[in-house]
Amino acid sequence: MFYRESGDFKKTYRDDSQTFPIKFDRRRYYVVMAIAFLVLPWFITDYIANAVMIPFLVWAIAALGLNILVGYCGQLSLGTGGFMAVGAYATYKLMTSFPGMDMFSVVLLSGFITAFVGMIFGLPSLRIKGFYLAVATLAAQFFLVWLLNKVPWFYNYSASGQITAPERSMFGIIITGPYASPVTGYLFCLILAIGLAWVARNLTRGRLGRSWMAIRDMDIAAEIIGVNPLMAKLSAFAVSSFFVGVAGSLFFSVYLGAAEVTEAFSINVSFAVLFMVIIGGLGSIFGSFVGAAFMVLMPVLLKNILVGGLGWPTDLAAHLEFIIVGALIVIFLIVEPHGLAQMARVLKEKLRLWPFPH
Amino acid sequence: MAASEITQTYPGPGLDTFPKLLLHNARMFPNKDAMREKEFGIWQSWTWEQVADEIERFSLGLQVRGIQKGDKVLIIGANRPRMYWTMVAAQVLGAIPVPTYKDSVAEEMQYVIEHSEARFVIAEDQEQVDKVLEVKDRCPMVELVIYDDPRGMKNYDTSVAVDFEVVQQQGADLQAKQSDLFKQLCSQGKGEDVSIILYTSGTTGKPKGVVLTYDNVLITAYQAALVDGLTENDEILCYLPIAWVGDHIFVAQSYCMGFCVNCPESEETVAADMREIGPTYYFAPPRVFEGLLTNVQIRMEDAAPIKRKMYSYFMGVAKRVGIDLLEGKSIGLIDRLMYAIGNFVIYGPLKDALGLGRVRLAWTAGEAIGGEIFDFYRSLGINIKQLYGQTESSVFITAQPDGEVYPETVGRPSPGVELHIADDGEVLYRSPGAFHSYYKNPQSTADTKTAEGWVHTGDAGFINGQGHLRIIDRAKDVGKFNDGKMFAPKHIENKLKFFPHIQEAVTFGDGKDHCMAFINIDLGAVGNWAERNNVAYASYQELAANPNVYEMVKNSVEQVNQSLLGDEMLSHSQISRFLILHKELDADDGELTRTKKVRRALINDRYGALIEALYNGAEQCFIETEIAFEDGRVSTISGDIKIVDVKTFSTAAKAS
Amino acid sequence: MSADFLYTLEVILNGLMAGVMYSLVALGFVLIFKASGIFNYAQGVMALFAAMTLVGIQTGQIPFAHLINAIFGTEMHHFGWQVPAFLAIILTVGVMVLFAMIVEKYILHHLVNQEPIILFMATIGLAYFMEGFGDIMWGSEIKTMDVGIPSGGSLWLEEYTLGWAAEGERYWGMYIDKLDMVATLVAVILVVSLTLFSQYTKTGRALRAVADDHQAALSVGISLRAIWVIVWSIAGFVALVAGIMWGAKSGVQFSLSLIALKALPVLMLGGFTSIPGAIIGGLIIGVGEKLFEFAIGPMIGGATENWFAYVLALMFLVFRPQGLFGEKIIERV
Amino acid sequence: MSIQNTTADQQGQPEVLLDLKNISLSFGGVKAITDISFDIYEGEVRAIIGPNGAGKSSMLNVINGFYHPQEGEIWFDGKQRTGMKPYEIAYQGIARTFQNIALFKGMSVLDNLMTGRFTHMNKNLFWQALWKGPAEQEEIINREFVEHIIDFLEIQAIRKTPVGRLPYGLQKRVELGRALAAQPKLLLLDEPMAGMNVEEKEDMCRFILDVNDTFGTTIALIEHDMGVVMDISDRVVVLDYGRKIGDGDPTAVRNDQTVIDAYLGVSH
Repeated sequence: MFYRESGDFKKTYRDDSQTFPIKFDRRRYYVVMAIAFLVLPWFITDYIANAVMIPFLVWAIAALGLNILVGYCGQLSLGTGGFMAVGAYATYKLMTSFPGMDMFSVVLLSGFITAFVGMIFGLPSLRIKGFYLAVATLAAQFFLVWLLNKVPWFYNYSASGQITAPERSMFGIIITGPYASPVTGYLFCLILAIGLAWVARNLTRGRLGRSWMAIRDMDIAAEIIGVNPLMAKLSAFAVSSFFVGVAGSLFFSVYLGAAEVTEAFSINVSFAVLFMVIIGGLGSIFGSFVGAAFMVLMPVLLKNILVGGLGWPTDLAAHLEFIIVGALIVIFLIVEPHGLAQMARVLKEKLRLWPFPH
Repeated sequence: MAASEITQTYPGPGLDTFPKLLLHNARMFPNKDAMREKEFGIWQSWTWEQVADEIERFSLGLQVRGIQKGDKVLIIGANRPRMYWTMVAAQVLGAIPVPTYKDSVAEEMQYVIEHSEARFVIAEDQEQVDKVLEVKDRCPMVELVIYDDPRGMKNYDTSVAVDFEVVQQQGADLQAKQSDLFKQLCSQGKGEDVSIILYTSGTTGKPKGVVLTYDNVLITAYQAALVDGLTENDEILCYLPIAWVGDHIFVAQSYCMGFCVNCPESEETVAADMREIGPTYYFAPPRVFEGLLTNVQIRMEDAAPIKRKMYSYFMGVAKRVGIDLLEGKSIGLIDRLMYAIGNFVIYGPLKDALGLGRVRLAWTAGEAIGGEIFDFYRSLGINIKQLYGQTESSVFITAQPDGEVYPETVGRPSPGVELHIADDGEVLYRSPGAFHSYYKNPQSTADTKTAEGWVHTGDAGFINGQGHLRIIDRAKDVGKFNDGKMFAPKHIENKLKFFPHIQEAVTFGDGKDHCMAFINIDLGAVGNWAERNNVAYASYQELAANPNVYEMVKNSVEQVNQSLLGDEMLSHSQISRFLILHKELDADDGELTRTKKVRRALINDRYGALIEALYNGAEQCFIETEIAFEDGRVSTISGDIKIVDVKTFSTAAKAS
Repeated sequence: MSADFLYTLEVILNGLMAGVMYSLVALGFVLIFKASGIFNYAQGVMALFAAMTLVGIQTGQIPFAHLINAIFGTEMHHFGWQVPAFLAIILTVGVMVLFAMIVEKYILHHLVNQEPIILFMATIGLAYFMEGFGDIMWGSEIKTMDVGIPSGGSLWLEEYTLGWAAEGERYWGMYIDKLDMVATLVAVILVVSLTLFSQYTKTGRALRAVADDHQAALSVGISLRAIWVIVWSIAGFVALVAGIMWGAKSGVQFSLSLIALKALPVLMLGGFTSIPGAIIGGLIIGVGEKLFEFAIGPMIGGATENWFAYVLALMFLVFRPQGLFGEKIIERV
Repeated sequence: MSIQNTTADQQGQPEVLLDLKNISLSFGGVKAITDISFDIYEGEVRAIIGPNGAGKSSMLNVINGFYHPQEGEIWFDGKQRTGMKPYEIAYQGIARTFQNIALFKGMSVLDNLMTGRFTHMNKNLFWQALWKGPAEQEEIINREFVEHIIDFLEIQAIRKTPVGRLPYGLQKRVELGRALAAQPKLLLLDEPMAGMNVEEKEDMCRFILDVNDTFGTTIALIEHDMGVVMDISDRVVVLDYGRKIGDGDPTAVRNDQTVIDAYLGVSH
């Protein structure tokens, strides 16, 4: 209905392969960007920033990372929690060891460290496939959490075993620590999320992304066309872990402020991110964002309705939340196994064809 | 009627030939796209400067190959930039381009080659080259075939067939030596020189070569462009055969005004390409508009009920106020608002989906267009107008000015055109576009064009009270019933063809008591209906014989009868019996022309038995016909065809 | 015999017993994976749910009491009766069969022909659902399982083995829990009866047919839907057995559902489709992790049981990707 | 742009592109190929035929490195080759299609073909993450190349369609396109016409001949349709039970009594 495509023709391959080839989509994207950067910072409350926007962005980055591995490269991973923990602890060690380092570098370095760890745990993917690999990645989850919990050096021998983010800033603006403004945190996460989404898009549309998808769709054919499976899978693990590490870093430093590894980065985190990816849509960058939004917003909404609205005991509400989340996931998978992104694609196709049905 | 004044003959002083206009545009709009073609996934574009360079190298290459002034160059292929460039490249050298229909079979091509004495052939691809080589033994004057697409041409004898690029390379070599040569050559031609020879498909007999001069083409094209306010920023999609005069005129307008000509990727992708380009200036014969509308209706039938309701509601709004709005008449605020909403939810997307979203001006011509079809597009806000013209007139004889658009007329005389209605109703004209002669056919020339320059159109018509020309039918087709009343077959046929499930109709009545009809159903529309109603069918023949289909067609025919009642002159032409033909009328079988006009004489001849059965009251009739396949194989189909009586209405009944 | 050796022996024996418990859970996975290709993550939660239901029925709990109280402001918890263990088990089996039917009808039926990962995710959703559902139905507090299985160390064994140690060593006899012994016995009986069932009954043969080739099984008229209900019922029954054993051992509580995670490395070792693989894999993991914790654990801070099984399975798989009992895969192009 | 490869010298001695010497292959004691030798000339269309289970597909798998023979030598392009991985062999200039279509189902036709350009692209992760600049440049150059293949195979209309949605015959064509995109020196086709109707077969034959003709690509193909084999191949090698039983031009092979007995006789 909203699409007017006549006259929007492409004269170069560059135009033809741009991310939003349709003018309407392009404009919509600019509008969303403008709102996110220029409007929201003035209007959101600290509660919204802290409880909704920051977790949404952080989870979106994690979901992007996992989507690269699962959705694009077809390697099922349940170790996301463990890799996020690596990112978080790397951040902690960097922040405490190099107090002068700016937050941006800290976050990116944490990502690189996680990428390295991810690559090591990606090695078995050469021999192991499918669910065997999924289970194998659980090894990363349990081993990493155990390691970070058992070796006091990682949490600077603190008595509680917790890590706490000290105050760090960038360009004189406080980003972490108790005095950081949630809106600053939001903007910091936003810049990283947008930047990383752009990188993810670039990687997935080019040679590397195609080699991932080729491995996903038909690994034998991929190899025969010249794709080195080792390189493809390891690069997917590395890039994915980089994203997840950045997410872990932000999760700890900007969102939580303090964390304990067995609590904050348990197996449930791995599942939660996997849900985001599946509900959002495998192999879709947009889907990663939608999936994250869904998984962040739904519990907030449920809690507000059940506890705030109906006044039920919190434990009962928590149980009900489990039921609803579980049921929604099943319903989603039945209705649209390819996720919200696919729904959006179908809707878009319908709108482009409007008023015709086909 | 007297001609209106022409104030400016050419786009600029001395710009009286294509080559001169080419150089002019290359100077004026060096970086503006002159031509685009969808190829290799994107719109490959050439600016005016680049086009000039392409043409320069090719034309010099042709010079190297020995082309002489006055030589004919046969051009055969689809709408591709190089085909268009070839025309101008030949003109630069004083040679005469002869574009021809790419789906013509070898014999047809042989006739054109022989008749035009073409020395050179520019062919699009292997398929066309093969056709030329097939008849080459019988056409010794053909010296060289130049092909555009080198695919599969590797093993061809290069003394007979060479690559376009090879010739261009030779041209480039010459260009390097004589850099001014091209400019000199370009300035040589004059307005009164022969510009092109267009072979008309002709509803009867052999094709005739219509010789047009630069003045014919360019003055006509330029005047029409001025009237309609075309600018260098317009876009047009050239998808109709390059050998057709309309296509040539639009290209001429592009040269006059500097706007861009777009070529589709292939015949199959025209609709998609149209949507991408979104032309601002558009031409289509009524048949295309009709097909488009049928397509819209079929697709909307599959839509969800809510959408369908929305569609029919807003189409109602459009029908009520759309045309008035288009013509700038004042309408109520509520209606205006409803139309705006409709424009957002229905008309806008619909036009966009059809590729008509940006159209400022659309022409239709060639046949009468159904009033309902015409109004449909105009109510959507598409400024579709009718013009009247023919190859011999370089298209424009009359055209509808903005604000004076009526479905049944073809408008006022174009600039410089004088009209005259002969006693027998035939329309004659005298204009700057009136053709030079029929090539090598003085007899026909004399028959058609009088010494004073009046040209017989062969159409019967009259000028109505508003000063608009109204065409009734082909002069020779307009017949008389036995009681002496007028019978205008095409008029009735067009009414029939408005129904989406009727593809083609042929009516009979001249020298008879009543009007009868042959019907061709539209396989797309009726097939869709069959699918939705679980009617199984294996072939066109089977579907055509289905009783329900007959019932459907019968209803339509009765509606036509009712509407004919409204017209005083035609009320006695109501159809009393009809049949649905067992096969589709097809150009490959000679029943239609290449431009899909009905060849009446041939049909009278081939289906004589059926016509007889219509009139002798038989319930059914056996028929056997040959059909030709694309690859040349021939087979026969036969069967009994049912004939059905239809209710006719009398004026008395109407009164009651 | 030296005491060290005896300690090691005790660790191994305990590992074997623990391994049997892992195998019990793994068995449920294998059954479902074999018959339907579904990696059923909910198997652990099924065990928890079965155990809760059993305890709930046995102690006469009112289902959904918490929810009803919250909505209607009532105060009710128990019917006030006790159901004999035997009857309660039968009723619970009934509940698990009903559960299987519901799962088939409302979930699996709608997900036929979906990709494995989608089915896997659906079972995670199912696990979430059941976890919340079980808590709402029976309450989330820790319950004790008492169906009359003896527990505590076997005094007889301790006394019997006391004399094995060499003179002068500090050794108090071998400690093995009676519960573990019962569990072993039950596991053996369960495996034998499952084997007999699949070999000698019509339904069992149909199950194997489906496992081998869905299409072929369908074409000879085996109803996939019925098979799925049966398989999930059996898996529910296995979950109940596992739930009873684990519940009796460490109480019926949320952590029971995590035994699923314990069973996963077992599956990796034994292969997703092999029943003997599940048993032997369980034993290897059980022994391996107990020995590792016994020998190396103290040096690196303990609690290695969380991950050792995974790392062991991972190492193993890297060298033998098809698992213990899988056949070598020759890839055809 | 030139998609042309070097072609065989038409007049002189044909150059050997691939030479297989005494190849034997077995799987755990089962012999799939026993002592087979044959060669493929540069620029020719070479057919491998034989009854089911004759070892044809195994032979192809040996050539593109998917199987490693226990015995024998493989010489490609004048060099002996030892223990290469399939992806390394792809870099040497061997591409193939599969008997059961092995397209990347989740990708569009265009992306499938672009993946075929993998060996011709080399911008690293950093440049790709940045996109603008070298990576985009490389992408555009290769896109242009791929578009010529699309044009050549007449699949413009389905350029952006996911391959999973295409009918079988078109999928086969796309798979050929993917192999062609790699600009191989040697193109292996495993039953390119299996499961096609007559019209599709004719199309495919035309494409194969055009590929050989226009690009000068050397082609080795397995095919069951004897008519097709006789029509389009320059030389034929016949396998039966893992052994070579015939080798020569189509007419010679057709009239060879051993071949008739073993193959033509069996399949009526």
